[in-house]
Amino acid sequence: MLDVRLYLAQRITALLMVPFVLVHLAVIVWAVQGGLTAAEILSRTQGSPFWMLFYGGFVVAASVHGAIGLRVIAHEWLGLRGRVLGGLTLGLGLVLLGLGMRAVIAVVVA
Amino acid sequence: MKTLARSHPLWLAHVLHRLSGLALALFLPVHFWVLGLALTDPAMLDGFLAFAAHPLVKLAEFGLVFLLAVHAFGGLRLLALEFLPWRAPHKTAAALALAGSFGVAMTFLLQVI
Amino acid sequence: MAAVLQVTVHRGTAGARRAERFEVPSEANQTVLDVVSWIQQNADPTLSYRFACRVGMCGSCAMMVNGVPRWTCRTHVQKVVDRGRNGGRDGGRIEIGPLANLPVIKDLAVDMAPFFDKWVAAGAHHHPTATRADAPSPVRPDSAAREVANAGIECINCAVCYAACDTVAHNPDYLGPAALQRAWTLLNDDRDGGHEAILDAVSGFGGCHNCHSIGSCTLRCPNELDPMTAIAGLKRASARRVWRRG
Amino acid sequence: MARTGEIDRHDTDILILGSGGAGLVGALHALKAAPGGTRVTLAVKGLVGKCGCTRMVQGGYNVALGGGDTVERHFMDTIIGGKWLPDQDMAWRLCSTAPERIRELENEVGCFFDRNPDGTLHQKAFAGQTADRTVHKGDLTGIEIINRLMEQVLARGVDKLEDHRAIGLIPTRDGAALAGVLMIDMRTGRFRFVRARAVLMATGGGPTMYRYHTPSGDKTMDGLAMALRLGLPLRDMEMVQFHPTGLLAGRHTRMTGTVLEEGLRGAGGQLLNHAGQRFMFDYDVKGERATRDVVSRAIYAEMRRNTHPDQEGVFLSMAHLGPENVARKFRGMVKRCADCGFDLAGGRVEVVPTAHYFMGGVVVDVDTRTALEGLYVAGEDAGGAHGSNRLGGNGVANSTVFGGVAGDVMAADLRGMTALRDPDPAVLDAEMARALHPLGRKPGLVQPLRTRLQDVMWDHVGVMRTRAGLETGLAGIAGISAEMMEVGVAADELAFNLTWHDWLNLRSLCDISEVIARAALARENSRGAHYREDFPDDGGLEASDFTVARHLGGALEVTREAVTFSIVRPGETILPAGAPETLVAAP
Ligand SMILES: Cc1cc2nc3c(=O)[nH]c(=O)nc-3n(C[C@H](O)[C@H](O)[C@H](O)COP(=O)(O)OP(=O)(O)OC[C@H]3O[C@@H](n4cnc5c(N)ncnc54)[C@H](O)[C@@H]3O)c2cc1C
Ligand code: HEM
Ligand code: SF4
Ligand code: F3S
Ligand code: FES
Repeated sequence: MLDVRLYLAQRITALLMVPFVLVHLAVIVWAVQGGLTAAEILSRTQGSPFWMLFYGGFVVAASVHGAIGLRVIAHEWLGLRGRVLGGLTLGLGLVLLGLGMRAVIAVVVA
Repeated sequence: MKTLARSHPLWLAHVLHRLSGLALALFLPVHFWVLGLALTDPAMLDGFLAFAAHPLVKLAEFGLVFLLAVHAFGGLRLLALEFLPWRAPHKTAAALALAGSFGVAMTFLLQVI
Repeated sequence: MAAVLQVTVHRGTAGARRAERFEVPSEANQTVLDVVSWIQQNADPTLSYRFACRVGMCGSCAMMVNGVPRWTCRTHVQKVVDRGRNGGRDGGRIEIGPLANLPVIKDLAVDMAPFFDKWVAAGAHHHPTATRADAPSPVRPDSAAREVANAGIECINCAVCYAACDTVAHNPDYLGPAALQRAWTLLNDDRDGGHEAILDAVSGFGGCHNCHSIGSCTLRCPNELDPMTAIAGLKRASARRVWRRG
Repeated sequence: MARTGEIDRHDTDILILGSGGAGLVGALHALKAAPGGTRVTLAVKGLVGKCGCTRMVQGGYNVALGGGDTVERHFMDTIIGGKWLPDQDMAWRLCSTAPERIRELENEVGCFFDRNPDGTLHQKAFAGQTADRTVHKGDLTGIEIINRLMEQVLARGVDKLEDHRAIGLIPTRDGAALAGVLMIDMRTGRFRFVRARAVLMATGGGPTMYRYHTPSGDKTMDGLAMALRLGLPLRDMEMVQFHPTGLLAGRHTRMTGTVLEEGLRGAGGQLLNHAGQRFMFDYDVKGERATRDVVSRAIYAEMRRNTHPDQEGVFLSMAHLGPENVARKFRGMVKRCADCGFDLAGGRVEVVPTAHYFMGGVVVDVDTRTALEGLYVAGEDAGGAHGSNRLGGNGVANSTVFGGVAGDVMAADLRGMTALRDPDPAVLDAEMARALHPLGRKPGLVQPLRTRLQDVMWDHVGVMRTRAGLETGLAGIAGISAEMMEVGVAADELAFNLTWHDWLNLRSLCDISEVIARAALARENSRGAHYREDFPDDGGLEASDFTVARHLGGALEVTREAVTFSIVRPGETILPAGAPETLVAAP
């Protein structure tokens, strides 16, 4: 249930996420050495405009991408369609975006 | 009728991509929620991270990283297929994507342990 | 003792399906269509199926053979028979059902209307730019676009790819590999004047963007065509157009 | 069996039977030429565009497109190929309309035919032609033509009656015009009567009553059998074209009889008899490259001489041309053979002459009109254009040219035929009763009877004929014809009941087989496809006549009518003086 616009949104966000994912993975691999504490995470990220943009962008992209992806699966596997499917896509997108932004604010701003 | 008929490399790659995407999409809210704890209750976050040091949980995390890698490389394969007008042997691309994912995930695992 | 094939046939109408067993004498040079015909002509005169040309040209005899969609008139039994544990000395087993992803009329005969309705919906017919009063337009056979168009032109609309595709199975609006491949062929045909209409037709909610590049279409096409690559071409062309239009 | 009462009805303006080249072009022309709002209905025994023989055309489409070739030359080849029996006005209409039709197919319908490197249409020469004339799409020309036509028809608003088998042409009570067509909706097994102001019959003949035959399985002479019952005159009914090289793979497979293309012999393929020796040069100086009728008869003669118990046909051998070379040049054919377990490129394939095309058909005028108002016939169902022999490449030209003519003419004639007509209820009842006949009887096997008919026709009414043989054949046909009336079909499940349709197929085939044998008996000379061992000479070209068969008061009557040389007489030509005999470079 994708038209060309949803398709493009999904593919473009996928492309955007490539650098995000790679950096994120690298950071994790590097960071987890010797265990992980909240203080460690926060000290690295808090107050940094770079990480703000980085994770903010990541969250937006992942929300759009994930919502569209789940939409496809919901249509093909659960048979949802029409308004319900549209609503679900939007709902999932907003939930992901909301939670994601809250996390970004928690980690970067607060 | 037997369903084995569908199990060819590209079909498997598709199923893997879908399952990993689904798992990621389901995990993501949890991940966000945990990080969001830093806002309300940093102690709980630490508690969670301590809990996360448990080997079983580590294994689960390894799974997630693996999924992300699988999905990302699989996705790159698809993007290449769709946007580069080539006629390369797609099976090979699928296999390479899978190998790449394993590589990344193994590195992660070795680091953690 | 002559070898005997153990044949399971999936029968009945949409609401009431059943499997029946038949024993069919095994012969040299026997196709799956011959097996089905033998049953109808000798064992059960009520068995329904569809065929016409018997040489792989009309695309009306496709069925599921051991779970795989195939043209039956050109599928040699010995190439698909399940020989079982004793190496097929008893003739082997074979399971035949109606083509997947299409409504069953009766037994092995399916209604191909949805397949052709989608062919129409994909804008997959020539949009003339010249008339019978004009000479055929000169087309260099080795031009790049023509080579792409030629790649998919020999489709016999047998719907084997359509039956093989999981996306078709789960997404009833999806136009499917054959119709989309035809649209791609037309898009690469310099003589066609309907490129915008075709791109509109394949860009909607049932269009080419639903394809997950599963590749079963390309794997199963009896004519060795490659709808997967054709669909990728459509995705690029339609995406590029959105870009251009903004 | 209460089904007689349950009959569905449908009204339309133009009804077309069959979706081969004639039916589909007919539908497109009718839609274009008729005033807006005219209902066009397409009824077909299978699925639209997916049955019939036009789809199976391999070699291509004859059309004079210049480069030295002319309509006159195409016409002369057609007349000479048909041994002076063609209706010359029809042959002229065929050759002179073909150029427009091929441009229509290319430019409006969207067919793409093979090009020369410079981008112009590629044309090659079939046997019997004096110019490179045959337009083609690889060796799958029919698929390209029918798929493109089918797309155009599907994309327009025609009413489709798919899986609908026509079983009777129903006249009005006074017999002056056609009221409509009785059909069986094969999917449900119910009758449907369709009234139409104009009906195009394009069911494509199909000589499938021979042991070896090439046409698609849906073609069983239904159209000609219906026309015969209606009392319409049929011409040239003895003229059955055999293709020399049909695949021989045993009786248990439907592959048997299917064509191995002409080009294989053209490229240097050799025919070997049971002793492994080439024999064609014993029969003709052109060897394997001789025309279809000559090669068919030679193979048939070799087969009769053969004493080898396990071998019935002769062998086609390509290996000496280099297996890779053959596999590259004849990719489709080699793959088809390989799919069925034969190695065409490197080994030998057993072949046999196979019934391919039916030159005979309903008598029509150049505008496809028949003797009955409201009924038009085009394509392989119509007689006249080919005479005693059809040139390779003239078949699909014929069906698409005259299908289009029919569409235009019907659209024009509608103005004079404003009302739908009511059927003669007696004929309607009789036709239903005919179809229901087997359902009341004890079920039996139909296929063995079909097999027997095919044996009788092959052995006695086939490639070479004699009076004694034809009489034996007629007795055999009569026996099978009578026996089949005692064979019943279980009536409990009529939906998609192929065995019922096998019975109806056999009925049509028996009826037309008798006509073929009687017409063959009437022609005491040898022309084109018709060869009488007891009358091997051609009977004098000036005195050419053609057979006309019709049902009169329940009996079959065969008469002979003189050919009108309306354009050219034997021994003359319409080519300009000094024109070269052939423009084709020697191979
Ligand atoms: C294998 C093969 C190769 C050939 N190659 C060539 C070639 O290279 N060049 C060439 O010029 N010619 C060739 N021919 C001949 C050519 O195919 C025919 O001359 C031509 O296609 C006939 O067209 P048509 O429209 O009359 O009939 P068809 O295309 O045969 O169509 C007949 C239609 O009528 C339908 N029908 C039949 N009975 C009924 C019924 N009772 N009710 C409703 N519908 C019915 C059929 O299902 C079908 O749709 C070839 C033929 C064969 C068999
Ligand atoms: C580099 C990172 C990523 C890339 C390159 C990528 C690429 C893709 C592509 C190309 C598709 C389309 C697949 C198809 O149509 O078959 C897809 C689908 C999907 N993606 Fe991602 N993705 C990435 C990250 C993510 C993340 C982080 C999530 C989690 C939210 C996610 C969830 C999904 C889901 C649920 C689908 C639908 C799966 C399906 O339709 O089978 N992806 N991805
Ligand atoms: S693409 Fe191949 S499988 Fe699909 S309809 Fe065409 S010929 Fe059949
Ligand atoms: S199998 Fe289906 S998903 Fe696409 S690549 Fe072929 S159409
Ligand atoms: S019967 Fe025509 S493709 Fe098989």
